[in-house]
Amino acid sequence: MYLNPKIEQRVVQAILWVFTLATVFILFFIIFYILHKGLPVLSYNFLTTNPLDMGKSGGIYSTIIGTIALTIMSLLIATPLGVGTAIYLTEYTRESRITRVIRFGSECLSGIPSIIFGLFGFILFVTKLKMGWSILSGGLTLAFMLLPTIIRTSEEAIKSVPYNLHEVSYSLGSTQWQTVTKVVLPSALPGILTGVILSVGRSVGETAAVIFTAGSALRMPTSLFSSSRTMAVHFFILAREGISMPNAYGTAAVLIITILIINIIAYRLMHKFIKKYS
Amino acid sequence: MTRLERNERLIKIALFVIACSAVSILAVITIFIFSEGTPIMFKYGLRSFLLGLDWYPSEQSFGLLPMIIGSVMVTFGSLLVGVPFGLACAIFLTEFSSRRLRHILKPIIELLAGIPSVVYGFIGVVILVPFIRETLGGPGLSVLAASIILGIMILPTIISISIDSLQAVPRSYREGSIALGATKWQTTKMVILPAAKSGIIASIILGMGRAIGETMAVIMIAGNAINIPRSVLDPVRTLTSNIALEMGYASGEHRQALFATGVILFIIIMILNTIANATSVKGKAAK
Amino acid sequence: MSDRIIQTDNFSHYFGAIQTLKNINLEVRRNEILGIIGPAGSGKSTFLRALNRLNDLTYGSRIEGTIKIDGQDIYAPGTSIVELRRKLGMVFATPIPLPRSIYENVAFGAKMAGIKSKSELNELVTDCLVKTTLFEEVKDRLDSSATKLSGGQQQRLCIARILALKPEFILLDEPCSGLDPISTMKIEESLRQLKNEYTIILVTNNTKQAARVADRTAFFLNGELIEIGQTEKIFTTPADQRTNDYISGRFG
Amino acid sequence: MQKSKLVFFLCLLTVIGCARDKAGTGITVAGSTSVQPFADKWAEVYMDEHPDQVVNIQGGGSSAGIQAAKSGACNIGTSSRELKPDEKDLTEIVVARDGLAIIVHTSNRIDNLTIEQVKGIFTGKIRNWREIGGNDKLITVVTREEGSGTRGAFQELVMKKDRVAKSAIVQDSNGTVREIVAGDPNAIGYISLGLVNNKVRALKLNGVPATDENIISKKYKLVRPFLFVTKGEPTPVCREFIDFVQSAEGQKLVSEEGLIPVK
Repeated sequence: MYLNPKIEQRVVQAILWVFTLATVFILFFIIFYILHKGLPVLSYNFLTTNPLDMGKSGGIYSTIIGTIALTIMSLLIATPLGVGTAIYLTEYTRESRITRVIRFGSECLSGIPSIIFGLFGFILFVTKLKMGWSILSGGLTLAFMLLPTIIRTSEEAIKSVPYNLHEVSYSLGSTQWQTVTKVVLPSALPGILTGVILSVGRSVGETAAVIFTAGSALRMPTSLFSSSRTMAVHFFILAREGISMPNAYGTAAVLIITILIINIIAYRLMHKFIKKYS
Repeated sequence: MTRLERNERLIKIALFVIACSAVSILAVITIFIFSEGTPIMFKYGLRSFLLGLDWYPSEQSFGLLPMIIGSVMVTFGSLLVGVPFGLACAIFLTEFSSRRLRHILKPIIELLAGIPSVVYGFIGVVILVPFIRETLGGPGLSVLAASIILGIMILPTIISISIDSLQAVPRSYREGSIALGATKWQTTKMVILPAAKSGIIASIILGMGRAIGETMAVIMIAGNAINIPRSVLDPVRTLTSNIALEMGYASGEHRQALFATGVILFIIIMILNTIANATSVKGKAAK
Repeated sequence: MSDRIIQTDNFSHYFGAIQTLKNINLEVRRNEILGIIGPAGSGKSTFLRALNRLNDLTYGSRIEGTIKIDGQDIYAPGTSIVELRRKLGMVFATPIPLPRSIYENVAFGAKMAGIKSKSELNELVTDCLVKTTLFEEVKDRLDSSATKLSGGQQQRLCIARILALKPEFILLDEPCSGLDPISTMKIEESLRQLKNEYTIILVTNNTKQAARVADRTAFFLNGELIEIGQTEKIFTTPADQRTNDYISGRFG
Repeated sequence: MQKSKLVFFLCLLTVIGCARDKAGTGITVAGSTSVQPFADKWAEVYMDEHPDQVVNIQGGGSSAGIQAAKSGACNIGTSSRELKPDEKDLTEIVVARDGLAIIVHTSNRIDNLTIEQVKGIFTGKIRNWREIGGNDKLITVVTREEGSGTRGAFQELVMKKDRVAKSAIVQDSNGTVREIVAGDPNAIGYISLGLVNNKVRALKLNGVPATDENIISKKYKLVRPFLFVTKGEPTPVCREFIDFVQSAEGQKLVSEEGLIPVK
């Protein structure tokens, strides 16, 4: 059957329009639904009191602290490793079999589902190394998960620093390490930060890897060896077990707002960075 | 040589050690999962693991076939939902909408990739599952529910990478085709889509990886029955949810069997990764 | 003339399989301005970058022969490249300020060399900016970003930055290629003054510039040194026909 | 600069070291998710009375708890099922008893089932509520996952040698089973009696309502122990906590929360 191309174009355009509208609607709906149900629950008290009675009442203070502790822990491990790897790949070596292996390894690592990290972290850190369910175990596991993201974004950021800046730095008598730390890294910082901030977002939202390694104790963590429940895990437990729907919605709203803010900051930074070097 | 220059060698060695971290972590995880998971597979026979229908770990019966099929069904289901919507959205935003709309919508859609998966799962539980139960029957916790929610979850991935690869098609292709009198849609269909093919395929494979690896959202909405589903309204258990559901409780051979589940999941993911890697390398080479 | 010289002995340089410099034999004398002229791709920049071993950064770079500075082979194993580069300050074709403040740009080399004293640094920065006639123009905004300066100012900043290294030699790689005549004039003026303290090698594709400022001039073509001599002689009675052709504008 | 890095590193090590010391004074209780809510309660009251003590309560499941107690990952493991023969080398302390309630949606017309009928439903022989006098609707069977203490107890007390049907929906905690049954008019599941609330209804079993009296008088058959297990004799610190749990005060908390005291 021959269809007039002009009519075909109209039809297709209409279909695409409907699909796009539906997609955007669904995605927005999720956010607005959670905020609509959750915002009324939010209050200063909700954020600053500890959960009581399994989370049936009280707020989410200890889970906020738990989330922050776990995130900081994982970044303290993943950032030096990730940025170091990126520096090695971009500054200290040329493309070779070794760099290909490192890149492939990091790519594979990024494809591993979080539950596998959870399984691994649970058996290795929690049971075999006797760290127990703790911020340390959870932080290590999360760090492994975040590493590929940080490597990739840092590598891109470092690569985008103009090469002639290197030459200038060398010609002024600096060593390679001085060039990297005094010239390259400061210029690449916004790009690297973008990756780190995106990782913060991921660690805040992660459940599968965290619940089996950091545990789900509701108490305020007191040390690296105390177990801690993150906001995402708290939400998961509240919602699934029907402990308290209002509190679940409240927690979800806090989660979503946090993630949105984190992503907006990352997006802004990235934009600035791109502008600077294009 | 100055002191700083002598230090350079140490720095280089230190950085090399750091650079090996990702590979070593991958190696440790791989060795760990395989060494914990494979002995039991060989003890009871690969066949009984891959093709066994019964998962009753307390009775030494470790058939993973229902979970393998479950993972495959849910993943393809999610692609059936996510790919048409995602591609339509990407095509519309690159080819048929104004620059401004694209500049507003693309970052917003990318933001949505950051929403925790448990939130998607929760939406599934409170809205989608009751809806399916009341309109289509069955328990609601089903292949269908899981496919739809996972399909939505992979939308941002598919859309954002597809947009990037569509935009990477040189302007001259578009202009050439339009100059020959083709309509926008004909141009898209005949010129742009084939040119952006490898990027779009990579986006789909990445989405697939996310769907197959997703755990918590699936546990919440798939029902987790160990049966091979007969219809899309039946509950289903995936490889990931099998691990997460029982990991806390498992000991002895049961735990090893969960590692075996991990091994199978791991292999599937690695195959996907390699394919994705190969297509993206091929795509780069073509450009 | 002094004994503190650069002496190259059958120096050749390769990038991979391509030979970029062929058996160069020349010497540089103390406190002179040596102009190096030649068409694009003649190897003059490569020669300059061989002097402070900047070519080493490029993969596939290989040399034959020797370059001696003060009698020391700079390619000998164990040579401190860092100290070598401090001894031979380099100014690039386009001004490339580091994305930092004016002050930090000038102080960079000194800081990398481990000078920490604030007063010492302040004095150094002021001194170098004065020498390049930049001080009056920027003294009120030393903390503002160096990228905000005009092209000519940036290039003079780059020279000031080199002076802060307390080098013996200044290498300039077509330093005026992107600048307007007035900025060029200012830079040439500073070069004449700097000559009293430093030995200067100026690579330029502007033959007139070499004629204006260089004491001696070398002509490079296709990686070979064709001719070297007093500027006056090169520009009036060159020994080689190719030099004559280039200078009179028949090619290049 | 290098020096400052070293100092930072040393500080970090010190912090980790100190943290470890501090964690050492606490008790970690891990295991059954059925026991967890009650253990949380005990810990809350116990810590109010003994401000110097820290008790950490973890989920994970009965088998994980037993495993953790064995390996020393926790001080006290909790279990909601009897120990298996190969686990008998641990010291076990019964801290409470719990009834298993068979629950359905509040709108369900059925209000009594025999154990045989329950078994029939869970093995998949009975597929429609009509077969046992209910509406003409397919039954949604909700069970717990393999390894769960509640599932173990249910298997032992109801299913005996038969398997739970493969088509049954599987959930990994009492709360989720309750949520699903509360939402699905055709669902049936089993949970800890202490966790039954007004969103679901507990069925009579062989005509006997699931109440504390009937459990104490042994008329209601689905009862299991809640165990604390330790490797060897409990340490003095743990002993103190266990004594508190077994004291009149601790047991009163248990009955307030819907469990059956052991004494």
